[in-house]
Amino acid sequence: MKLDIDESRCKGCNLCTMVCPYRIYQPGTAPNRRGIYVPHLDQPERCPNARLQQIYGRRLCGVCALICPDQAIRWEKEKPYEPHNVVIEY
Amino acid sequence: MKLDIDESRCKGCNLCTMVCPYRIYQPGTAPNRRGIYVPHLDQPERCPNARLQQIYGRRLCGVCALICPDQAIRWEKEKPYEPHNVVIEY
Amino acid sequence: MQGNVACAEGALAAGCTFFAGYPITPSTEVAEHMAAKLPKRKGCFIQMEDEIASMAAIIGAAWTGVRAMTATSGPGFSLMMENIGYAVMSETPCVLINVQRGGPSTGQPTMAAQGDMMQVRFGSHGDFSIIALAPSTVQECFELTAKAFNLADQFRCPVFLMADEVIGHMRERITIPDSVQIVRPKPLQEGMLPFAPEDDLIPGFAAFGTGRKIPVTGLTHNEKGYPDSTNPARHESLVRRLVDKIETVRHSIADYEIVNEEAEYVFVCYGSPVRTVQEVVQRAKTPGTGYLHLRMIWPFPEQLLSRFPNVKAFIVPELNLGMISREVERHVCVPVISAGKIGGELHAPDELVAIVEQLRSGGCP
Amino acid sequence: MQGNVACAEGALAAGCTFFAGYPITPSTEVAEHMAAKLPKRKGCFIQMEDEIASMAAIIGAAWTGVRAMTATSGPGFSLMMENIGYAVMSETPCVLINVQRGGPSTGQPTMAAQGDMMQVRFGSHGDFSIIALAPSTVQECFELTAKAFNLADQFRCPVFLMADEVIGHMRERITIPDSVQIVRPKPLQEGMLPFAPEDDLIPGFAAFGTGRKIPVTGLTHNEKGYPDSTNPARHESLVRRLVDKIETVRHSIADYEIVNEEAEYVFVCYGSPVRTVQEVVQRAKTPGTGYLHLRMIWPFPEQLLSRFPNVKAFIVPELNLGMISREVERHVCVPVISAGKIGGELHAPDELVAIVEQLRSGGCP
Amino acid sequence: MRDDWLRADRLPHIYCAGCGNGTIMNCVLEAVDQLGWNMDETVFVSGIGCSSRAPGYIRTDSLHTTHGRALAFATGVKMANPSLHVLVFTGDGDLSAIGGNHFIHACRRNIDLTVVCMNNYIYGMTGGQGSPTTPIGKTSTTTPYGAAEMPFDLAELAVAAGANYVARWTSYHVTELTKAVVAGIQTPGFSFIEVRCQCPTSYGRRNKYRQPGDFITYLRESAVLKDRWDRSSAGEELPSEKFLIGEFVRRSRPAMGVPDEA
Amino acid sequence: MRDDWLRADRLPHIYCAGCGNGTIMNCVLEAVDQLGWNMDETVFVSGIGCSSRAPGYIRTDSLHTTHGRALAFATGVKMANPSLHVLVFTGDGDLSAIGGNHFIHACRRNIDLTVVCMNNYIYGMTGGQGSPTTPIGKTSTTTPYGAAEMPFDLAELAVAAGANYVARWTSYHVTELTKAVVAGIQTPGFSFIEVRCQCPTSYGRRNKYRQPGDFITYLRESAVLKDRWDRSSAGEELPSEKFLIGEFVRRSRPAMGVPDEA
Amino acid sequence: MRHEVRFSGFGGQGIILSAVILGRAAALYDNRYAVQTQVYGPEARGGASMSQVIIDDEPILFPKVKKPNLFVIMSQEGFEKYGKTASPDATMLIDSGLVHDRPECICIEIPATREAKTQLGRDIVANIIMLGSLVAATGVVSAQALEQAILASVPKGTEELNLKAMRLGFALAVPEA
Amino acid sequence: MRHEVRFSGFGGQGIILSAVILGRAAALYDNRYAVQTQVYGPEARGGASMSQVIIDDEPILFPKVKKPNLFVIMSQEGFEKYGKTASPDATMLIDSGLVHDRPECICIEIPATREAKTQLGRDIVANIIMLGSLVAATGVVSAQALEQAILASVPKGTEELNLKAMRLGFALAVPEA
Ligand SMILES: Cc1ncc(C[n+]2csc(CCOP(=O)(O)OP(=O)(O)O)c2C)c(N)n1
Ligand SMILES: Cc1ncc(C[n+]2csc(CCOP(=O)(O)OP(=O)(O)O)c2C)c(N)n1
Ligand code: SF4
Ligand code: SF4
Ligand code: SF4
Ligand code: SF4
Ligand code: SF4
Ligand code: SF4
Ligand SMILES: [Mg+2]
Ligand SMILES: [Mg+2]
Repeated sequence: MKLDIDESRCKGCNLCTMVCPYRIYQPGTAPNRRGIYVPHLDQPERCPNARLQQIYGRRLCGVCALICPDQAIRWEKEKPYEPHNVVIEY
Repeated sequence: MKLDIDESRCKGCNLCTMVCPYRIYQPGTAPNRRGIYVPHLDQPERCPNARLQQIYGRRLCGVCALICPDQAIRWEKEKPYEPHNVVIEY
Repeated sequence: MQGNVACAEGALAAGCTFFAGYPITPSTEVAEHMAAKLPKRKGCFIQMEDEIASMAAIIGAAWTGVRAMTATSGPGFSLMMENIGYAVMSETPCVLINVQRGGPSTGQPTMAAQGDMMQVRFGSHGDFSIIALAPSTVQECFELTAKAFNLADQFRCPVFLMADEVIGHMRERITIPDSVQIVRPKPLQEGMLPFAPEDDLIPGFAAFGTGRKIPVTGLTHNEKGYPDSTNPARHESLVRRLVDKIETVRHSIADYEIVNEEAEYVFVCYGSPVRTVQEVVQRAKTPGTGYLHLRMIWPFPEQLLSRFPNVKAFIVPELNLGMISREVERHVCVPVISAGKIGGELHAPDELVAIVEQLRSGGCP
Repeated sequence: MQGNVACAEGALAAGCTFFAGYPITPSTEVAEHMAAKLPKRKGCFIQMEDEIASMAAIIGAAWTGVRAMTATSGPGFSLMMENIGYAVMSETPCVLINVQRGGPSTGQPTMAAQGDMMQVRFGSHGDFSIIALAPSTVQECFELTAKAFNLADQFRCPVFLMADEVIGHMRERITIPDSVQIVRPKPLQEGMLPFAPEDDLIPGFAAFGTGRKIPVTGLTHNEKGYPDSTNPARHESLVRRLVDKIETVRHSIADYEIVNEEAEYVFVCYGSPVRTVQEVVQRAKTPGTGYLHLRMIWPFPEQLLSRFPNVKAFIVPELNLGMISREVERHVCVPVISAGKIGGELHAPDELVAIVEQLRSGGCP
Repeated sequence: MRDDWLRADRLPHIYCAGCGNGTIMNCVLEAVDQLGWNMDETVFVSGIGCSSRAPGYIRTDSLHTTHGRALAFATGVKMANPSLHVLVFTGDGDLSAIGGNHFIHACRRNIDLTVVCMNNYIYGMTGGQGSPTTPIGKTSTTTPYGAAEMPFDLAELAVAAGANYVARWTSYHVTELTKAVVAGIQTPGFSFIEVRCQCPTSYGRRNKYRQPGDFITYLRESAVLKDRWDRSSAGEELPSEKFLIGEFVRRSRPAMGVPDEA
Repeated sequence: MRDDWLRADRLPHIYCAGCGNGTIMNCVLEAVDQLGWNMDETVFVSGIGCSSRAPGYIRTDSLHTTHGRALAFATGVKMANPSLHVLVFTGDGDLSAIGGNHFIHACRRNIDLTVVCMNNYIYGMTGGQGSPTTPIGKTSTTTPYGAAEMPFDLAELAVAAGANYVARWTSYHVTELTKAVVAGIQTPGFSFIEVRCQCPTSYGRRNKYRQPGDFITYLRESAVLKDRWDRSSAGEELPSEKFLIGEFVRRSRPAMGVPDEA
Repeated sequence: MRHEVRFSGFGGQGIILSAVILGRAAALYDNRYAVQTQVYGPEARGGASMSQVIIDDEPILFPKVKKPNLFVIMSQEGFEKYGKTASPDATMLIDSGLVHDRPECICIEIPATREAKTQLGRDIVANIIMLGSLVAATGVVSAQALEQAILASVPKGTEELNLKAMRLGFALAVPEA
Repeated sequence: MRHEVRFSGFGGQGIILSAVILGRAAALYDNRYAVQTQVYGPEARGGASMSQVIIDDEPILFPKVKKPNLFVIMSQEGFEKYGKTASPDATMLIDSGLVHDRPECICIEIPATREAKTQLGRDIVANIIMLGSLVAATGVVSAQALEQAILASVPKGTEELNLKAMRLGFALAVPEA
């Protein structure tokens, strides 16, 4: 699964940047066409949800998506599914 | 002071008959012109209020007047004031 | 049977299964009768915390597809004004009974009046139209209440039965038919948007829970039901449609009785004063008189006024200071005599005869 | 200065020291300005739990002898209807500002309308009269609000400033005078009963706390103020007086501007559409046109309509589907063109010119 | 003395024989009289209902308003002129059905009013419909099969909404009630005194207390002193047919409309 | 999955950047989704306010009603058809200012509804006027010198009025909130979940929380777990700038509109 | 023939029920027309209550009583408020134990409340006694219709008591019949 | 000479304040007539906000903008909603960093937000820069009037910052002056 911010919905509030335990969301630095500073993703593969959602059959963590007031955060299916090798920093 | 029921106000509810510790009020037995069974007074001089109100300078007991929903109970001044000799039954 | 009870029976006969109300003299018996009857029919009677909530509850109930009603009188009616506007805007079918008493304010809670006849038409903010009926007999209490439900469903708007204390508390014998005609709203066709009108300017209806996922709002909205409240054209077309769906058919849905089209002095009347007019025109046969008895007052069917070719004056006896007489004035150029009477008593027949006589002798009452 | 702020300033200039309100677009700035200013003047600003309570609070305050006001818009106005009737019945002087927005229901909260013009007159139950003013400039927001207080005190009735979103949110330069004229209610004479009218049909006023022990009620009452609600004659004389004290002086208190009495096509207008009419008649000098600009709409001064001897048609441009045009229709026998427009935009000058041209060429718009 | 406070020209009042409202009026007038209040600085306010007719019999300025709105009107009076004493008479329907919102907001704002609610479990004036305080199972014209909705505990509600003084008594407890009114008046901020009382006509008739005396007996027997219960109950729930009487709260949260000298 | 419940054709919604309302919508949809509800049997009801716009973005039948009246409309829906799931979104103004009476009555009747109140301490939609929950001292356009009235404790009020389930969380506590909504839904009768949340535009701007993140930090830091406080506080009063979060009550008083199978 | 009947007394005497029963008797069992109206509300409480019935052979249009020709008066206050002005050709039945004054019109004195108490042990049925007397004295409806209407209107279980009261009323009105 | 000026951008940019300041400058300090109006409400939030001023030498009767001749556009959405349809003879100032498209009319590009951030450290005053540029480029009001209106409208303590922004606006509009 691939973590994704829907740029057409995101309003740049940066709440996602506050809550992700992996600090995957980083405040945006340049405005998009709509004038919004959309956060950018730092190694989104680290998100357990991206890695394990399909294996467990349910959403894990998901705090960013729950708190995102603009329903802009989602996980897209990637086919065929391939586990990523990522360095996890605790 | 003389205890008195104002017949033009009394509606015959008999609450006074329930509360007087001296049982001064007795349920009426005959309707008056307005069809009301006004209680009659049994030795109203026994009421401490009638006896002592002027001496103490304030109302005593007074439960009947407070509970009378029709503001029908009052004490009228009797002049000249003369203490009554009454038999008090406890 | 009492007029108020007949209203309740009319509602029950029409299949009303939801009543929300708040007691108020002189309408309370409607609620009390529903409270006794609905539980036995698996209907819901609920006494709400006030009239605002009562009106809200029947709108909510109506969206589940049931027939819903409330009943009130002046002060409660005033409180319902905001939510009446919501029923109009959301096109919710529902029935309100107003047993009119003397106003303004608390006024005369136990006396008859017809003082809310303009309020029912104009009492909520903004532009809109509604349908209002008025019974003049206990029998009509039954029949017009049942009819109100059909009109509400057909036109998807609040329909009002504007009774008065005289009719509401009067007891007369009535005949209850085995069944009454029932016209439910036309269904929302597959593929149609929930607020897209058909040819008759009215959208089809689908109840909540039937899978149509209808977003209902009091904001100016598009045909999907989505808010679109800063678009002038949208607002204009929506509100004009809400008005036109009722006003364009006002002559075909008119419910009235005309007696003596040849009359020179024509009473225009509704509700309990009709009975006095009938006494004057039919029983006393006061010469030269006739009448137009309106059972449906709003929308106002002004063409009926032209059915009296010889009319010299219209006389409008109402239990108010002149309300429907204003509407008559708009449409005719002969004198309109507003014979308003307030205080709670009906016009005596003599009073109306006196007006006719004064008119005939050239005076101006 | 913004129109809404000018209303608040007008009230402050008139000595208003009590404001109770509930926020609603597009009137909120009136409350916000009062909230900022009143505490500094030892006045009381209170935000109530709703509009019903706001109306109640200003009536309560008015009986202590202060000048009290509230401000709202359509939905809130609908909620005030019951207590407006109480103010009428209890003869309480108070001022209400309604910054009108598009209705019915939630409708168009941010767009202008004049859709509450019938509601203000007929929206509460029962028979009554009120006074309603409408500003067409920010300057008039100030002046008419101040005037409203004088009228309220003089006639002891609720007085309404019927603004609209355009005027309320528009910013224009205004001139604030050093002081405004203040007319307080005439006092209740010693020995007079609190609801006994004087020659002008209006009783004198005494505030609570001044020893007159006045029992105020919304029930039909006698001159002492005691309830007497089953007495038809009492009700009739009371309610007729409440109506007559305003209606009988409607021509003498009329506030209006007439331009070009010789006109054939006469606009009857009030509120923000006045500006378009002025543009058409005065600036563009459209031939044959004139206008009657009403600053006071209710009571309706129908005699002014006869000031146009050559009139061929009245044109009533309003931000509604035709409200005051109905009143005009009652009183004249020439055509009345209701040029209602809804959706939130003002009539463009061209639209009105087009109507005149069509009329002149014999068409019927 | 109390008689001065009455409009004798309006008596007898419209209350039915044995109606508790008259009793409660007496206690309130007794209390203001004990406090030595001036009639000319006192205003009684009410809504609509039998109970709400009380101010009309009192010889002061009074405002008999619209149904449920007494507290909103009273707020206007008091906030515009805090030096006036403002008391409110209301009924269970007036206060807690249609007027519930003004009730909780007046408690929250802690407006310096004294409010006496004549809770007769019913809409008396309109002939006996169920109210938000009708106990479960009791009959009224709109609950012909017995009330099914939970009733409000008005005193608890007033406490939760923020009032500074809350007490409950009955029309039987005339001396305690009088004292509670005095205490309420003396507490700055909102004072709420609920009085359970008899309506023999509209409630008693349908619920076996047709005689005022029977109703009074019921009230006396169902009332449990709060202090005593709190001490002895060890947290049990009160049996549902009983209710607590006494003082529920007396505190000094920030209040509004308190006159300067107070 | 939750995305199915959204009307994608209406997104992005009108909420300001960082508005807490969107977060709360997510949690509620997550809860109903976890419960496996059918969209076609679910109705969302609301009043007027920013918060009350939420149902319009959800792909079910919905009723966006008049200001303050959501619970009265919802009562009609639920009582007429108890088999529908009925949820209500409301704001502090909608619920507790103009709608306070419907609130306490719906609690009292214990109508089987789940009500989520987005309490942002302000009237957001109309641009930032004080509400009945604005804390003392805070500024708004109608309290330019700081709010002087005591605020409501909505959760306490719901308990006193009779609701069967009452909880409070914040828009920061997304998982706890989601669980509370599930618990509320599963409790027959009236369930009330107050959610303190950020309105950066109308409240934050005037009270030093212009950034959504700052506001969220404030909420997190002011919230005190009720359970923990009850255990450790020994009856002290909570400092006025703090508030309790957690479950306030879960009980089974008689309820109305509970579907037969439940 | 149009009859206009006015009942008055105090609350609790069953004044309204009397009128309802009479109207019902006429409309349902005598197959004539009847309209019943009444005075409502708190002002009517405590004080005098009043109720009226019009009975006619043709449909009743104007539904209000113009000039009652029959009166049933059961309290002094009722008499003062609603009976005093009776026109001289009217007939008035009064509860002679409760009404002290007497009218100028034809007056039939029935000690209904006293008899109800002494003979039937329940003063609550005094109104039915008065109804019985009214019908016996004036024939405004048929006796059978009255009986049926009473049976249809009184609470279950009290039928016998009420019929006894009715018959007592018949007897009191026509003492020697 | 009648000017109709339209401002648009997103919420928080001070679009309405800009219009208020301009109207104030004209009405109070240039002694002409001005009427300012705006689009309100939640629909205007998040999305594009818009405000307009009419400035005229004679009293303004019809108060709504018919065809703006001057535009100040500060966001792409504002451009799309309120700028796109500008008539060819109009003049439009755009915040060149925030608006991606360009109109068909006369267009003056001012990098107001960028300059506000870089030169003054506060992007909040971008609107004042735009106002300065507008006045410098079009003379719709006098520079003195603008200055006075700004001083009368901005929060205490920010006067200097705002005047700097205004002057920066002057300079950006007439780069080599
Ligand atoms: C808006 C409105 N709705 C309804 C009524 C009718 N009404 C008058 S009094 C009353 C109930 C009063 O109950 P309560 O306050 O308990 O007073 P009580 O008569 O029992 O003392 C009602 C419903 C009204 N007058 N106004
Ligand atoms: C009867 C009525 N009064 C006032 C309004 C104006 N109004 C709309 S929303 C609102 C306040 C909403 O506050 P809240 O419920 O807290 O919602 P928020 O916008 O803060 O989410 C008000 C007063 C209205 N629409 N209707
Ligand atoms: S699901 Fe959790 S770990 Fe994954 S991105 Fe969101 S917050 Fe971070
Ligand atoms: S929380 Fe959502 S809207 Fe806010 S910045 Fe992150 S993705 Fe964008
Ligand atoms: S309490 Fe009063 S009204 Fe009742 S019987 Fe006694 S005196 Fe009469
Ligand atoms: S004052 Fe007390 S003792 Fe005296 S009569 Fe009354 S109740 Fe009896
Ligand atoms: S109906 Fe009840 S509350 Fe009203 S006066 Fe009679 S006894 Fe008292
Ligand atoms: S104003 Fe406040 S509550 Fe409304 S959308 Fe914006 S942030 Fe949210
Ligand atoms: Mg009661
Ligand atoms: Mg809010």
